[in-house]
Amino acid sequence: MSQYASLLIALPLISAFFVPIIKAIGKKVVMPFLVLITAIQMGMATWVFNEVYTTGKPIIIMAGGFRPPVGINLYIGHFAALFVLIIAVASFFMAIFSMKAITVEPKDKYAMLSLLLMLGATGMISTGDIFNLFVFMEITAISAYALTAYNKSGEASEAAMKYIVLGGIGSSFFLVGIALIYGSLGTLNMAQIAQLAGQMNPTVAQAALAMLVFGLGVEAELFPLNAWAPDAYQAAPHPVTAMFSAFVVKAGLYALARILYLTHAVGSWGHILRLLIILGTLTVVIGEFSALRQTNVKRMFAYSSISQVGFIAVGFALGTQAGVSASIFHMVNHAIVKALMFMAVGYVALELGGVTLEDFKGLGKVMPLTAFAITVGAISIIGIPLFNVFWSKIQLILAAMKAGKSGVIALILGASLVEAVYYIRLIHLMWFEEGSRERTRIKENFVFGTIMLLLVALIIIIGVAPNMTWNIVQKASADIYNVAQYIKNVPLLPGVSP
Amino acid sequence: MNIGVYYFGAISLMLIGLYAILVKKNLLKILVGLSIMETGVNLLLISIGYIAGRSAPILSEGIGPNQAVDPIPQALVLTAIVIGVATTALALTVAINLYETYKTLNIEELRRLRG
Amino acid sequence: MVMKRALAILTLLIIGYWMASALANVPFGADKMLVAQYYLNHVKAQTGAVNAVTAVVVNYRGFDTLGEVTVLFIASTGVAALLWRKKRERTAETEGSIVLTTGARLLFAFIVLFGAYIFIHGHLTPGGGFPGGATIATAFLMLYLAFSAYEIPHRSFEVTEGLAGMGYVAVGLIGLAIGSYFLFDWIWQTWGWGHSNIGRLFSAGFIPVIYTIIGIKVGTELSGIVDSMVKEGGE
Amino acid sequence: MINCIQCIEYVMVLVMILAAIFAVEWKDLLAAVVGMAAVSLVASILFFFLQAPDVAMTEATIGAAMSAAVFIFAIKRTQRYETEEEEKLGWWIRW
Repeated sequence: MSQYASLLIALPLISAFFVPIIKAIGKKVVMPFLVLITAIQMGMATWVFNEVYTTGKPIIIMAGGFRPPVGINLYIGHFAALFVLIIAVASFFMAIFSMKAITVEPKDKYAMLSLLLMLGATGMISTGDIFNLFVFMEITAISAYALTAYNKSGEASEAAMKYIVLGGIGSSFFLVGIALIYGSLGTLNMAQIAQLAGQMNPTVAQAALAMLVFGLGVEAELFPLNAWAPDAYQAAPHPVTAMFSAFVVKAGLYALARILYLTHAVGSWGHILRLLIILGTLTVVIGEFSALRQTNVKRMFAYSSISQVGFIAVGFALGTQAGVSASIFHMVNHAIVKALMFMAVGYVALELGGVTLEDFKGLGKVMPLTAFAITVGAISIIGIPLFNVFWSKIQLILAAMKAGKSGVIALILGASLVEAVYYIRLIHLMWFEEGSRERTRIKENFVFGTIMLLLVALIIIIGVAPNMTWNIVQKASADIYNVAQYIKNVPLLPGVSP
Repeated sequence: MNIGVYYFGAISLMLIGLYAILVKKNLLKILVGLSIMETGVNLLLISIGYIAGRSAPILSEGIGPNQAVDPIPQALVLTAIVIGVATTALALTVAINLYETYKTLNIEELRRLRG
Repeated sequence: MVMKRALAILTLLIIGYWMASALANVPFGADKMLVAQYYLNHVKAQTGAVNAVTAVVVNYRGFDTLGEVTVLFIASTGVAALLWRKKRERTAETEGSIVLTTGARLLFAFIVLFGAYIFIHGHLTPGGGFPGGATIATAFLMLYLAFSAYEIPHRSFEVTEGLAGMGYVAVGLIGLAIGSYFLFDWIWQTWGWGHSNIGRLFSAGFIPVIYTIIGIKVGTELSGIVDSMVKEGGE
Repeated sequence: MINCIQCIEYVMVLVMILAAIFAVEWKDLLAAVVGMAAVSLVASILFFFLQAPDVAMTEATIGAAMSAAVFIFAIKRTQRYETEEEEKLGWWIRW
């Protein structure tokens, strides 16, 4: 029965291949088809989530019926179940949003690409084989390149070009890392790599891990490799931006954390943690200070998103279970908040035609619901109590305290201060300043308003009663941190070991 | 440090490609560099899978399981080649779109035009 | 600028030295097989393929190949999406020389046949769906070069591409239904067809089926990419 | 003692590296693409030496032929020569 979870991969794939045939039937049906498929995917993800969290056991999918080190397996544990659900929900909301927000032709290609983006992220999160991870990463990346350039404007093409070049370097580095690991261990299965990691030569391990970190740094938006992110976020179609921030970057971060903790037995692990902490800190600092001087709101949110990613990376680099839990909590919260904010900004752009600070003056009178949603998101991301991000920031600080890294605490507090400056400026602009142009109130779309209110409600529910989410998150973090349990969960074929 | 000639060739190709990506300003030249780098990585993977004195992993003609080289890196490289060509095709398309908008492929010019 | 160029070269040399020092610990030509030895020992019994690479690509690591096909599909979709214009047509003015046009007419069928041969015999000889499909695409490429007005029927090519992709996933789903694993080789392991003639054409379970699908798909996709790149958009 | 197979290997690797350098340095992009295809072709011969005939075939058809064809179409739709100007480090490093 549990093998049917492989439909999570098969369904988006077969429906993406079905789109050309649908298009031959009628062009109008394509976007509703996208919504339908994402809805079914959401249903299946809910079922998988329920299954994993009630039985407490991960679902292992063995492709082709071969036991793990021989065949490729998918590992849908607590973490993957949670994030597959988040991916499916975010894709469903954005598919609804796309029906209005995508105006550029050819829409059928857009539907295919966004289905495959969802597929790639789902696969990245659930795979249990390191080369399969690479393949799914490329699926995600290539559909992301195409979607970034989808608007065909000069800016979009330039952003996509940056993304492609950096992504190409990253994937080559990642492949070299895989080659080094395979050359010294003779296997590609993650559980078996974890089992054998202690035998690796420290020099090889260090080089391989550094290569893998740099390779994933493109998707995970870590500092030297994230120059594409602000441009791409700004130029991509609005639903795509929300998807990037809600789950594409999360999939990259997950892969980073998974590989990092799988190989914690290698001799030079401490060096890699130090490298990651430096990269994460630089990401936060540069992201925040760049956000401060932006006049385009979408770009400002993009920089803010990058600096949150830095927090998450720093949390993973602490090397303790508390750090991992805090980071995952932050990932969940950030996904909710940024999906909300990018959707709201996209909606503003759709109605008003621009997203500069000038356009946002007096937004509270023109589009009160959207302005309210952005306000809640902004307040939440600053870290004000009774909103969800507050709790994950607190957990990050506690974890840093336990790990004895006072620099990280200072980093988080300082960054929150900078965030407060630019977000409060934005809120002030929206509610208390008059726009230069006289504008009448716009009737806001009912469906979009409902989605935004749902997300706002989620933010406040987690903010008021964080315990339920925190329990789920702790199970998810045990899935990543407890490598011995991970190895035990995967039914490795006994004959294939040295 | 004793590395074989194949490793040397693979590393050299990767470095030459990376050099082109870092230094060159013409977009197509950068993509040529990317493509060369990918070839280097593929060569590296295949040479890691090579075992001295064994033949190709096709088990007919009296070749037993202990006389063949490692088939996994070859399967991986098949995938990597196809992925590489897919990326290249998409990148060139984006470059064509850029050229049609700005009439140049020089990245410095592109920056200036965008302001 | 000489300065920057020197700096770049210096950085690259450091990276190169670092990689070489790691690779020195992964000796060239040594036996490092662990899972691969299992494949070589069991490939004939478990999959019926003689070519171990094919068995790894289609059976053991079938998920990767599904992903790979998807990547190519994304590329062709992306190229078509980004070069989409209201009206597009070919702008080549000169027809190919008489040698090229005659040669193209003559050779077209042979090249397509050769490509088909490559992907049908993937489990026996080197090659398989990807080179076979690329060979077929080369035949269409030749037609584009020879005739200035030639176009592939891209509407039907698009549909073929989609159908082939669905076919691949459907084969995998039949495996899920029959053998309760996605991408399970039901022809070989459940039905047991072709066990007696390993090393001949009708063996190796679903490998020839999947390679035929991949060949058709890769051929149509690469021709589609060529088609999109050749045609320029009008106003 | 270097035997003959080994000389061929050394020569091939040398030719490949030279072709790569030329591909990167030639100002004529068409020539650069031909150099890139040459790198792929020599690499596919090296794959044969390394007992990987499947990969060699794929590299020759997809890596060399198709990707060079796509590059040439792109050059036809853009420009053939690299413009001469001073060179700086890549633009994606800067923010």
